[in-house]
Amino acid sequence: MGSVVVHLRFDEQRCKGCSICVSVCPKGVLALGEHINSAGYNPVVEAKQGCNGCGMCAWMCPDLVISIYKEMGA
Amino acid sequence: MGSVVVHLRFDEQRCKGCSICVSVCPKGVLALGEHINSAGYNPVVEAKQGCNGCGMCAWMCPDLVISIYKEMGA
Amino acid sequence: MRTVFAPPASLTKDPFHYCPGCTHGIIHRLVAEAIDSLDIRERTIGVASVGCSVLAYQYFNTDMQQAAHGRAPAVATGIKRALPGSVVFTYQGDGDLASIGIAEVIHAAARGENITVVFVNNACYGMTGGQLAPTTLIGQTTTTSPGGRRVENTGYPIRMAEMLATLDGSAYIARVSVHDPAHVRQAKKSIQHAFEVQLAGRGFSMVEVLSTCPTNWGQKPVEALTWLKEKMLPQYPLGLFKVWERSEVNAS
Amino acid sequence: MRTVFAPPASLTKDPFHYCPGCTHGIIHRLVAEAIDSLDIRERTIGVASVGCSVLAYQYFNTDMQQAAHGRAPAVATGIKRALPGSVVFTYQGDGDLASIGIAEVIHAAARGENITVVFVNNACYGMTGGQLAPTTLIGQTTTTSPGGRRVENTGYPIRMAEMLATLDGSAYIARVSVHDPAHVRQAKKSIQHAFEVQLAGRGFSMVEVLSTCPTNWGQKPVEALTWLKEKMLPQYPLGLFKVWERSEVNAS
Amino acid sequence: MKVLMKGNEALAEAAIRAGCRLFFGYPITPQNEIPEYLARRMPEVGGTFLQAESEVAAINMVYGAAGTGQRVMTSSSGPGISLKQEGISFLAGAELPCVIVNMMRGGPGLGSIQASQSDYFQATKGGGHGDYRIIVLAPGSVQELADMTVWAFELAEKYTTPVMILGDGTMGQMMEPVDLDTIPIKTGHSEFPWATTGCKDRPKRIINSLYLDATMLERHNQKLQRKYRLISEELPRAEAYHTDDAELVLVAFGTAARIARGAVDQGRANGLRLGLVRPITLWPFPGEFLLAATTGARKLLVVEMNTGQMVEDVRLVVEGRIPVHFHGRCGGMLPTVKDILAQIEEMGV
Amino acid sequence: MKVLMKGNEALAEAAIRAGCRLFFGYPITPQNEIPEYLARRMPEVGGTFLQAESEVAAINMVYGAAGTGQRVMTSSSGPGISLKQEGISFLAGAELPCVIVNMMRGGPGLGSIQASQSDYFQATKGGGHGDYRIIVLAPGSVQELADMTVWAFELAEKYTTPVMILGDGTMGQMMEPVDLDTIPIKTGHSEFPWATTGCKDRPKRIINSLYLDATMLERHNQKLQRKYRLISEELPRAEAYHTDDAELVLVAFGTAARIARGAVDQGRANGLRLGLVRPITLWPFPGEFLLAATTGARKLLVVEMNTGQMVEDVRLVVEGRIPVHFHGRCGGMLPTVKDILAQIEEMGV
Amino acid sequence: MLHSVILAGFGGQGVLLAGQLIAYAGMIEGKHVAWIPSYGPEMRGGTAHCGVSVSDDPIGSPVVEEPGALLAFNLPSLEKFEGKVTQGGLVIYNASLIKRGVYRKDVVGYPLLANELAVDAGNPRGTNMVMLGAYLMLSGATGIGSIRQALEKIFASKGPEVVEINMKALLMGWRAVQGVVQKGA
Amino acid sequence: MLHSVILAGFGGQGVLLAGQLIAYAGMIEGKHVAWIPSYGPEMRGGTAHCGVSVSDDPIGSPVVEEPGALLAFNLPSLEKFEGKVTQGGLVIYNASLIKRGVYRKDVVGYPLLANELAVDAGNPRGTNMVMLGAYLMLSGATGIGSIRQALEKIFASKGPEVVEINMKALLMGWRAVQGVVQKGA
Ligand SMILES: Cc1ncc(C[n+]2csc(CCOP(=O)(O)OP(=O)(O)O)c2C)c(N)n1
Ligand SMILES: Cc1ncc(C[n+]2csc(CCOP(=O)(O)OP(=O)(O)O)c2C)c(N)n1
Ligand code: SF4
Ligand code: SF4
Ligand code: SF4
Ligand code: SF4
Ligand code: SF4
Ligand code: SF4
Ligand SMILES: [Mg+2]
Ligand SMILES: [Mg+2]
Repeated sequence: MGSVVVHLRFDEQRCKGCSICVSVCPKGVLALGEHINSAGYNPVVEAKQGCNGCGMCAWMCPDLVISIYKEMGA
Repeated sequence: MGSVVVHLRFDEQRCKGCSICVSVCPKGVLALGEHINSAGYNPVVEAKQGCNGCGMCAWMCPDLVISIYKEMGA
Repeated sequence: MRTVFAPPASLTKDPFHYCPGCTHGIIHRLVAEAIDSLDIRERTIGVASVGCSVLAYQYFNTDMQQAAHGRAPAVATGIKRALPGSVVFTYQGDGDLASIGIAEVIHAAARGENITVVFVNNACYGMTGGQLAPTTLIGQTTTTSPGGRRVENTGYPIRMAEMLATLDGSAYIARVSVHDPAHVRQAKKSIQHAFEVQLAGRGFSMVEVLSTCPTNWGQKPVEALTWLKEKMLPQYPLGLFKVWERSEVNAS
Repeated sequence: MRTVFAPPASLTKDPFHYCPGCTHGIIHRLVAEAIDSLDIRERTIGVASVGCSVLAYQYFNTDMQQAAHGRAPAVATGIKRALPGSVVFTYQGDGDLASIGIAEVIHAAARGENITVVFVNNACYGMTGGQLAPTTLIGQTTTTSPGGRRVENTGYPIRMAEMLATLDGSAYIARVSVHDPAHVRQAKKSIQHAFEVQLAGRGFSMVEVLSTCPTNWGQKPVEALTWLKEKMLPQYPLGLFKVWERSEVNAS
Repeated sequence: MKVLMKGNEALAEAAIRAGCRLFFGYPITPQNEIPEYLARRMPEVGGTFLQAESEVAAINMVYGAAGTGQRVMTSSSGPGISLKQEGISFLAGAELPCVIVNMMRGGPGLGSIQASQSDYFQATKGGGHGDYRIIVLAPGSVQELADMTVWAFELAEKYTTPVMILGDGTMGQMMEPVDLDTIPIKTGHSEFPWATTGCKDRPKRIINSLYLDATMLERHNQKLQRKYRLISEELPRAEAYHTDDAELVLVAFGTAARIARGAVDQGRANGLRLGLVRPITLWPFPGEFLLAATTGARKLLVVEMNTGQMVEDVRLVVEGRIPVHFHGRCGGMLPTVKDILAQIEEMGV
Repeated sequence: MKVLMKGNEALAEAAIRAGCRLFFGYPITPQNEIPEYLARRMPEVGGTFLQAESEVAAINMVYGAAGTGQRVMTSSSGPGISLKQEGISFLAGAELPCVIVNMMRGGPGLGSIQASQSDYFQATKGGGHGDYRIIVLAPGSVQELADMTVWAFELAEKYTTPVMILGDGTMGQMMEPVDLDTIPIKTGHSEFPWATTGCKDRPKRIINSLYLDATMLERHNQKLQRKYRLISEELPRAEAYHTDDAELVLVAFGTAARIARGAVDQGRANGLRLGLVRPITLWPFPGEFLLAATTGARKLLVVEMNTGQMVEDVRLVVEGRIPVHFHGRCGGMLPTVKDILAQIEEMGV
Repeated sequence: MLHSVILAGFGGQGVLLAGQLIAYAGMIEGKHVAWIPSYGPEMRGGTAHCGVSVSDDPIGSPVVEEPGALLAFNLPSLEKFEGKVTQGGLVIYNASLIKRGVYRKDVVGYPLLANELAVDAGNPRGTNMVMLGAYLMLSGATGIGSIRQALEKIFASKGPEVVEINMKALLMGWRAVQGVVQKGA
Repeated sequence: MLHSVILAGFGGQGVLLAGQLIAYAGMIEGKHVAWIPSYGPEMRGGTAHCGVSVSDDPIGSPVVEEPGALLAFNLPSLEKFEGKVTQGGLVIYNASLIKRGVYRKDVVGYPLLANELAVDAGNPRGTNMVMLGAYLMLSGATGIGSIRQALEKIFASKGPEVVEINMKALLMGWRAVQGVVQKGA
């Protein structure tokens, strides 16, 4: 018990690259990707490690792009 | 100088016999007449002496029936 | 001979069509007296609304427009914007102003539209036969609330003066009554003051006048005055809800 | 694996058509989450209004009606009177609710209509290209106030929450914002509470949600959040303007 | 059992018998007896009478309630019906059934409160925006007003469309014997596959008139037009009176038709071969019926309480084959048998 | 000097040149460029632009302002125009001049925001209550839209009546070269003996549409009808294109007429003897013009962006003497030259 | 046989009710009937009138253009409707309020001191019943028994005294013209 | 001679402005012109397009049904309008975003790396001008000089630099297809 793994999942085609999640993430985990999704936007990506699962990004995302799951580590 | 004569004038055809003036006169001067005016109402009359010119009747008359004039007596 | 009391010049000679004892007549006179006092008859344009007072356009001896039901404040806005130098007032019943026309009066107030609204609250729709108004009291019987107004079906009376006073654009909001001579005198002052606010360019002014409808209340005229006093005043407290201070104007 | 965050069941899978960063999306989610929490999806009927959120009928996974501009509270009234056991909410913008539809929302509140109104105030008409709304701030530039909103022409912003709170029929009136995670959380609570008030049969509940319109404000989404916080909050203070106490219900 | 009733009240009671349990209205003369009657009756039958803040609100309450699949009605006159036009267009667009009563009065503007038929165009050609039609029924007596109210609800549901009962002040105010017992009492509501009632155990439903994509809206319009064509085939109804041997056929609806019938009677008493066609459905207009009933006629005389509106529909039907004359009173004045006969004499039958 | 301008903007600027200093409106696509343009321009010329709280308020502000004798305008589309119907009836009843713009979009209900001509009936037959008519003008190009705006104000004052400019989304959104310099600049207002401006040195005046006495209202209606007859005699206007030798004449207005003209050109290039009549005044409908221009025609084809509304007026004119066909698109879809020619081929000219 | 009558007077004089009673009674007798009122905004001092048709055959126009009889409760009503009465028709007028006679020579006028008769009947507000009684006597439009039945229906909730007091006034009117007719005869 | 063209792309790619420039330039050259946009609710992610007609004769239908040319700024636009182009017409498409060629055999397709060319021109937002330049080169609908005049009119308030930077992008597009044409020739 003890360690917790946080999984972020992005519904990338919904992302509009608005950067709100990027701006609220306390860990600086998120960034906009270089590629373009089918709607013509640069979607969000997990640019670095360190997500603590605080959920702020998902709370603020207007487009329901982000889902967060926690896995209890061994 | 000294005595004051109050003249009440009734625009009788406008009167609808609502009795409001009668009810507010502090001197009990007014009453509804027996006859019927052209609109089919019993119009107000000056039933007794004693008008002090307070104006309450005119203030409350909804139909602008009553005008009041004061004459300064000798 | 000194005139203690005579009809104001801002009324025509036409006899009113109102029911016996209906206080619409008193309120007409007060408005006309205010116009006389301020000597603005020749630049005043009044707006009659739809209700028992629809024929107000015949009675006020000023230029008049007759507006669609509830829309008098919009019509007044059109007039005032076209002729900013004119004095514009509306004369509206509670069905007209508080029901169908509530949007127009609120927005005129919010805009600070420089007009004066005379709002005659008689707790029912007089002209159409005494139906429920938004201002009808709880328990009051009307032709569309035959068992008395019930909260569960139609909610609560609206206090327009209080509501409009919350708006930044309203400059003068008062509620007065005409159920006895003293209150009539107070009402006159208030109406005149409302016009003064307009003349000073301060924005929206409204005087809510509690009024009787003997016919639809099913009461004798004198009884109706008492009913107004006893039943309406508790629900509709008199007073100033928004006051324009002269000093403010001087300061600005 | 525990789900920390996933889309609510009361939203369909359709992607929103809103502009990037438009907080309509957040508010949709909060409403859906409240419906999920209270497990009322299957008896909820939502009313979409006319504004950018006109397609809300596609997004909420409940029965939906699309109402004419401003009339959502009247439509909701029709639904609720027909189906008193249902849960009925409207989702309206500030043009829709505070301008053309102000009569309908005020009267729904005055009647104590047992519905919930979600009122999205973004200080402009989003859908039609950013015109002035009654909620537009003084000085704010819009397509119909190109030099900034001027008091002399259009008066003052209307604070709907404060105004509706003056009505006896309103049971719960709050103003919240979604400009940062803490406020989003607060907004969620408030919206859920509004539905609870309806479920308790207490009458009219409304949550005014301050929202952004990056497109028409001409700002980046993140800038818009800041503008909301800095400019809108002073004009539209957050808080509870009418609070329904549970104890009251128990008492009655 | 026959009772003596005002048209407005008979209509209101018939609505109750037809299962209407929701009424949203706003006072206006000359239809106030409808809301006033229902304000008394609805609570007795567990229904809702609600006086809306305006006609605009009322028609939108109708929209909401109609969307749940329940029977709902509103009534008004002149200015109030104008205010409802946006809502009527929405109801037609969203294909919702409901009954709208217009007890016509004189216009334009505030006009007067006396009976008139001046809203024929508004009712039949669509006073609201967009390509839509509503069914318009014109009652000819208090009994028919009652029966027609029931029929209106049935048609509204059958064709999922608003139905307007186009009466007038006289029709609403007049008293005649009426037997309401013949109207079966409907209780409960029909189930509709489109009604928004909460999505328990089924997919969500949407009541809507928006089609942002023009191709979709065109398709929707075409669907509406197919429905309107169907109605135009199935529904037209009219009544013929002494048309068999008539040389001159009067065409009139509602109160004007009553008066015209009086003129036919009196004219026939004077030896004139007069007949009458009374359209009962104004939209769809009973064109074929009119054609059939006037094959032998040499002249038509349309009688209306307006300045000549239905006359256009009559002319569209006869297409110049028979001269179409017009006799009209307006502003609240009623035609008289005498004047009609005088005009007929002048025309020379 | 010619400039490239959107129809909506050209209209707005023309109104300014015509001396209109009062505009009351409410946003709705596809006419938003009108209020937005005037929000900028009115302050520059000392005029008033006011966004009303609703279309209902806007039309009633127009009423108030028109009553002072000043030039005033409002604009809207579909649902907004429906909401204005009560007000329009009041304006007509009180005989007030004003200009109302409807840039039509698809309906019914919320419909779509794409161009359509689905409000022809509403505009020409009276969407409001009561027996009234308003003058309805249909622009065919951006230049004409500008010129027509000036004309609309003149007609409104000449006949003391509301005038509607019935454009559509395409007409309002399209850009064409337009010369506004040809429009003389009007400043100040005309004096009218009915305007309520304050009763200094004259008897009071009243703006009103109420006539409680039916005989008075009938008299008022008769006065209105006399005016409408006068307008019907003096005003009808239409444009004929290649009708002289045309075997088949298209009849279309506004944007549909532009497309129809394209069809005439292309059809003629293919050897078809096509012509076009474009009604410029929709009410009064230019019936005599149409008759005169179609004496040689064997068939008529009415082209509309609706499900067939003007077709009724055309049929009323030709009274069955020439077969009247219809080609329509709706819901925001535009007819195409190709489809029109295909239908013509099918009809066989 | 068609009986058509116009009843006209001040608002408040009960003309609409009196007309309804005729229609109701006619209906009770199995005849075709129609009643049609004037209606106005709810403001006093106005005049009110109604037209009633009672007929053995279906009624065409419910609008009473040329009444067989006029019941004029006040002067404006007489002035307004006298000219419309059919040749040889009846004009019953309330002589308590109307100080002139009937101008037309081709109709039969019956002055009735209706106010006084109502007072005599112990029912000062029963002027309408007095006038109605006179009309029924002179026209035979309906029987008195069916009027009583109609009164019982309409005043069901108000109790039998109300019916009696109205019947009393009605009979007062009936008898008053009975006298005149007999004298005249 | 009639030039008709449809310009189509994402909202924000400047297709409407590019179309207006053609119309404006045509007007400056004394031709008959019409510009007609698609318009939609103010919501992003939508597509925008406009049709332009430039002609020596008065323009009948301003609606461009069968354009002589298509400027497709993205894939949805190409898909939507490719089929409408008249036989033998031009299809200029933004190959930076569109990864396929033109399907039709009876039109001439010109891929243009418009985004890259705009960046090269120092005006990354000038994709529309690049496409426009290519179109003018290939069609000769209007001269480049009148486009400059049009730009000067439209950007009068923004100053001459804005005109220059746009002209630069335009010329970039012009030259790009000039090369292709010459190569192809
Ligand atoms: C649009 C419209 N709806 C309804 C009416 C009918 N109407 C006339 S007066 C009135 C009510 C008036 O009541 P209120 O404003 O309270 O005035 P009051 O008669 O009591 O003085 C109504 C509903 C109308 N003329 N127009
Ligand atoms: C009767 C009517 N008037 C105008 C419109 C046009 N219209 C559509 S949305 C809108 C404004 C919406 O603004 P708001 O309610 O603030 O919503 P937002 O788009 O800002 O979320 C308007 C005026 C309409 N559809 N119907
Ligand atoms: S859950 Fe928190 S830490 Fe993780 S990405 Fe989102 S905001 Fe950053
Ligand atoms: S994930 Fe959501 S918040 Fe983040 S950029 Fe994409 S749309 Fe914006
Ligand atoms: S003036 Fe005063 S005292 Fe005289 S009658 Fe009137 S109320 Fe009475
Ligand atoms: S004078 Fe005036 S207050 Fe007195 S009874 Fe007559 S109308 Fe009423
Ligand atoms: S009905 Fe009432 S408000 Fe109207 S005049 Fe009569 S008493 Fe006054
Ligand atoms: S226009 Fe404004 S409110 Fe509408 S979707 Fe875009 S950002 Fe949101
Ligand atoms: Mg009232
Ligand atoms: Mg908004």
